[in-house]
Amino acid sequence: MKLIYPFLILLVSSFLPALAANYEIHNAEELVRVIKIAQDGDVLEINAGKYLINGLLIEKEINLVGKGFPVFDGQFKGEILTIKASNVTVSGIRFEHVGVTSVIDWAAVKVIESENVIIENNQLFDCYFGIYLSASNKCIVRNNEVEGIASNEQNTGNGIHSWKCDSLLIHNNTVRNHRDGFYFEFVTNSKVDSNLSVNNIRYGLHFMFSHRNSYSYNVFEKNGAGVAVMYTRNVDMHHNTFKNNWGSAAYGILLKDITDSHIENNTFDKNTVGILMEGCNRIEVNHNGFRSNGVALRIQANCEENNLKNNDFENNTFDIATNGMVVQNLLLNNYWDKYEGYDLNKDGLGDIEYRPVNLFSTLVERMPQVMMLLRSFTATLLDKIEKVMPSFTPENLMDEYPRMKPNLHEKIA
Amino acid sequence: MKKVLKYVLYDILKNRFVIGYTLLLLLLSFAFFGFEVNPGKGVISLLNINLIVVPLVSIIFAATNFYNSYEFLELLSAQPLSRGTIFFSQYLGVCLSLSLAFLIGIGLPVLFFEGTMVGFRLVLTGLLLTLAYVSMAFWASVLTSDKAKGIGIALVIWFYFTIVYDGLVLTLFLSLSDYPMEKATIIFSLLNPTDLARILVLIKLDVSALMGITGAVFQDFFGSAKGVWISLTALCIWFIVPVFMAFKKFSNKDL
Amino acid sequence: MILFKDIEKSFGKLNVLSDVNVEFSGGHSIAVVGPNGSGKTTLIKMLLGMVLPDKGKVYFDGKPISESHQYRGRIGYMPQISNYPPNLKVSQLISMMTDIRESAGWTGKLDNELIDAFEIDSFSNKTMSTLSGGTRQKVGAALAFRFNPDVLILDEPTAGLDPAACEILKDKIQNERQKGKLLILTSHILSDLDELTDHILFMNDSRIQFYQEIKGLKEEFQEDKLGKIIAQLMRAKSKSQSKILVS
Amino acid sequence: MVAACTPAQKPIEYAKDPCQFCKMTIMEPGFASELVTKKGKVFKFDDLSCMIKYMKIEQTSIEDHAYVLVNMYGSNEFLNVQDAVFLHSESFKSPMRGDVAAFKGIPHHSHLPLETTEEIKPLNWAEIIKLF
Repeated sequence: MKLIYPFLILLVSSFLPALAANYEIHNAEELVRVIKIAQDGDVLEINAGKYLINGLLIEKEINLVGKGFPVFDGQFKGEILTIKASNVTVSGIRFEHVGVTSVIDWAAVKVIESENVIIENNQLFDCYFGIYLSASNKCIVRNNEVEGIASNEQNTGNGIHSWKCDSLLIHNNTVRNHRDGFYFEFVTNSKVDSNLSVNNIRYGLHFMFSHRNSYSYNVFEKNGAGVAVMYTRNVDMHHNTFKNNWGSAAYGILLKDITDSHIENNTFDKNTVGILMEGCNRIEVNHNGFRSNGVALRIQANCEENNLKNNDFENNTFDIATNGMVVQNLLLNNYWDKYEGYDLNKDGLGDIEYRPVNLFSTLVERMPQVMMLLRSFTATLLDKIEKVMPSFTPENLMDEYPRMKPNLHEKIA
Repeated sequence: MKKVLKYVLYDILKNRFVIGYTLLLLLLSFAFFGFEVNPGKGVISLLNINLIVVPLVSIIFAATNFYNSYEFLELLSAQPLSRGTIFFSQYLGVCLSLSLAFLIGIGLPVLFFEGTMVGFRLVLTGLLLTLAYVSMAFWASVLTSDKAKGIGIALVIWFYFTIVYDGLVLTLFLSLSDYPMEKATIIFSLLNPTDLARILVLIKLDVSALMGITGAVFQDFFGSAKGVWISLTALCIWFIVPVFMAFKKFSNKDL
Repeated sequence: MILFKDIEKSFGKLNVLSDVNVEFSGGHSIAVVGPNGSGKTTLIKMLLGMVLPDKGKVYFDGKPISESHQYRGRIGYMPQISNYPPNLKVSQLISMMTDIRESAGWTGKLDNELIDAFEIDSFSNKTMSTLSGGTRQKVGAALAFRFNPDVLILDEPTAGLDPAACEILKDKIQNERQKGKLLILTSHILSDLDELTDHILFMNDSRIQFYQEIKGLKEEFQEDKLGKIIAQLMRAKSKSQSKILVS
Repeated sequence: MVAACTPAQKPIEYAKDPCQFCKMTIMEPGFASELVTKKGKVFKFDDLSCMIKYMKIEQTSIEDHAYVLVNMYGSNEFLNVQDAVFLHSESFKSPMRGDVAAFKGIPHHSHLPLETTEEIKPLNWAEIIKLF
C-alpha cells in the first residue's frame, strides 16, 4: 500500500495540472467549503479581505495563493493553518493573532509530516509561533516576513521553527520580535541563507542536534543573546553578519559541543562576545572579521584542534579570552590591531609572535567582577609585567606569524 | 570674594607651570588624535592622561601653590576679609585655572575630533577629577605647615587612588571569589574618584565588554540614567567633602 | 582701643602666650620688645586674627575680634617680609588692596604720600617677582598707610630699606603718631624705637613682663637710652631664670 | 558587606540571566533552578539537568549549599529539591531537554502535557540525580 502512494503522487502531478481547477475565494466559509471539495493540484485564489480562521486543516495537495494579502485572523483561538499533506503551497497571505498556550505550540502555519511544502511571500504578525515545520522534509520557506509582539516576553514562540526535518531551504525571510528568530532541532542537510533576524528576545538563530546544515549570508542583529549553536556536527556558517548582540549572556555565536565545522567569512561587530567556544573540536574559523567586540573570541579550555587563520581582530576590548593554561588550538596569519611588532623583511608578516591573551582577561575569567578595573593603571601595569615574563597566560596560545595588515580590505565604517 | 579671586587668577594664569600644562595637554591631544587612524583609540589614550596625568598635576600643583602663596594668604588675612573669602578665592583660583588649562588642552581637541557622548563624558569627568584632586591637595596642605610633608601627602593620595587602591580591590576580588561581589563592584567604584571617572567613560566606550562580564548589577547601575547621576554626584562629593574639610581646618588654623 | 583679655595660647606643647592681659589706647605708640621666641609675633598675629587664642578674647573697640573681620579695615599692617603673588603687577596689587578695603566698606581719602615719596608709580608695571626685597618693603609700607587706618602695626618696618627710604618712613610714622593713631612696632633697631615710641611692652617667656611709659622706665633705670635699659633687662632675665631663650 | 554575604535566594530574571552551565539565557520559568552557596553566591540554571551536571562537575552536593532550588512546573515559584516530586517525560520539552518537571506533590494527570496513555513514575531527588 505504502509503495503505491508515491506512484499516485507522480501520476497526479504529471497528469492533473491540466485538469487542476482554479477557485476564487472571497470569505472564510467559502474557503472551508472549497477545501472540502478541492482535489489535489487545485489552486485556491484567495482575494483580499479578512478571514476569521482557526484550526483549518489541509490534507490535500492544494495551493493557497493570496491576492493582495488577504488576512487570516486566528483571533488568538488556536492555530490558523495546519498542513498534513505534501506539495502544498501557501503564498501571499497575511496571518495574524495566533494564541498562546503552554502545552501546544500553536503556529500560524504548521506543517506536519509532509514533503515539498512551499511557504512563501507571506506576512505573519503577532503569532505565537510563526512557521512551524514538524517532521517534514524538502520544504521551502522563503521571502516571508515574520513579526512577533515583543512585549509579552515569555509568551512569544519562535519565528521559524523546525523539528526533525531534512533538506529544508529557508531563504530570504525576516523575523523580528520572537523568542528565537530561527529554531532548528534535529534538522539535517538544510540550507538557511540570506535571512534577516532582528530584535528577537533570545536567539536570532538557535539550533541543536542539527547536523550537516549550512547558514550563509544571514544577518543576526540586536538579538537578546545572539546566536546559539549546540550539539551539532558539520555545520557550515559563512558570510553571515553578527552584530550588536549585547548583554551578560549575549554572544555573536555561542558554540557548544560543535565539531568538524566551518565558520568562515563572517563579520562579528560590537557583540559582548563575538564567539564563545565551549567543547568545540576541529572547527575552521577563517577569514572572519571581529570588530569592536567586548571579547572577540572566548575559547574555553575544553576546545581542541581548532584552527583560526586569516581573521581580522580590530578594536576589540579583548581579542581572545580563555579559562585554561594549555590550549591546543592553532592561530596563524591573523591580523591583530594590538600587535606592536615590526616586519623588517617586508613579507607582510610580523617578525615576532603575538600573544592575544593578556593577564587581565585571564583574571576576569577567574573572577568576573575584576572587569571593574578595565583599563585602570594597575591593570595595564599587570599586563605589561606579564608580557615581559609570562606566567599566568597560556604560553603556547600565540600567532607566530601575525599579519601586518587586515585580511579583509573593508575598513571600519 | 570676586575681587580677590580676580587677582588670584591674574597671578595663576600667568604661572609658567599652568601654561606648560596647557601646552602639554594640547600636544598630547593632537598627538593621540593625529597618529591614530581610529579616534576611539585616541580617546583611550586620552583617558589615560585623564586618569593619571590630570590628577597628578592637579594635586601637586595645588599643594605647591598653596605653600607658595602662604605669605600672601597671611597678608590677606590681615585685611578685612573673612577666612572663607581668603580660602575660597585661592581654591577657586586654582580650580578655575587648572580647569581652563584642561578645557583648552583636552576639551577643545576632543570637541574637534570626538564630539560624541564618549568625548563629552571624558571632558566632564576630567574636569571633576581636576576639582577632586585640587580639593584633596588643599586638605593635605592645610593639615600640615611643612611644605615637603604636605606635597608628600598629596603624592601619596595620588599614588593611592591611581595604583594602590585598584591593587587592593583586585586582591580582594581574587581572594573572595567564592563570595557574591556584584554589589561590591559598585561600592568600590564609588570609593575612588579615579575609578569612577574611568568607569563613567568606559561604560560608553567598552560597553560591549562591560555589559558582558561584570554582572547584571554593575551594568544595570552604570548603564542607567540613575546610576550615572549617582556617580556624578559621588564625583562631586569627592571634591566637595575634601574642600569643606580643608576649609573647616583652615578657618581654625593659625597662619 | 585694643584689649587682650586672659589670653592663653600654645602650639602643641609649646606655650607661647600665657595670662596676657593688656590694653592699648589710641594715641599711644607702643614698642613690643622681647627676646626671640618670647611671643611678640604671636601677639601681633593674634591681634590681626591670624592666630586664634586657646583661651580668652581680643577686643577691638569693645567688640571681640572673633565675631567679625571688619575691624581689620581700620588696621594698616606692614609685615616683616612682604611676599606677594609673583605674577601680579605692583599696580594690580595696589588696586586689589583698594578693592578689598572698599568692598569692606572703607571710604575716605587715599593717603598716597608714601607712594609718591617712594616713586612707586615708576615701577608699577613690574611684576612682584622682579622687585628687590627693599622695593617690596616700600610697597608694603605704602599699602599699610594708604587707607588712613586708625591702627598701624609695623613689623620691623625699617629692615631692608635704604637709609633715604628709612628716613621717609620714619617721618611718616611720626606724622601719623601726631594724628593720634595707635602704633604698634617691633624693631631690632632700638634707636628707632626710642625715636618712634612712647610705650614699651616687654615680653619674656610667653608672658608680658611689663607695659609702661618709656618716660617712667627711663627714670626708674636712671638711663637715657632705651637700648641700654632693654639690654639690661634681658640680661637680668636670662640669668634669673636660667632658661635659654633662643628661637 | 555582612548582609551581602548572608546566603539568600535570588529571583531569576527571565530573558536576561544566563544559565551557569550551558550559558543560554533562561527563558522558561517552569524549568529553571538555582544554587545558593553557603557563602552567598548564586548560580542560576535554565534546566534541572544543567544544575545536576554542574554539581557533578564541581563535585558538590546538597550539603555544600545553603539552598538547592527548582522552579515548580509551569510557575516561577521555587521549591527545595528535597521537598519536590519529579516527573521525567519527553513531553515536557524542557530547554536543554532534561525533560524533568518538579512538583510539590504528585500532580493530576490532566494538568500535564502528556500523551494520554503515558504513565510515568514519580521520582525523588536521589533518583533524579542519576538521570544525568
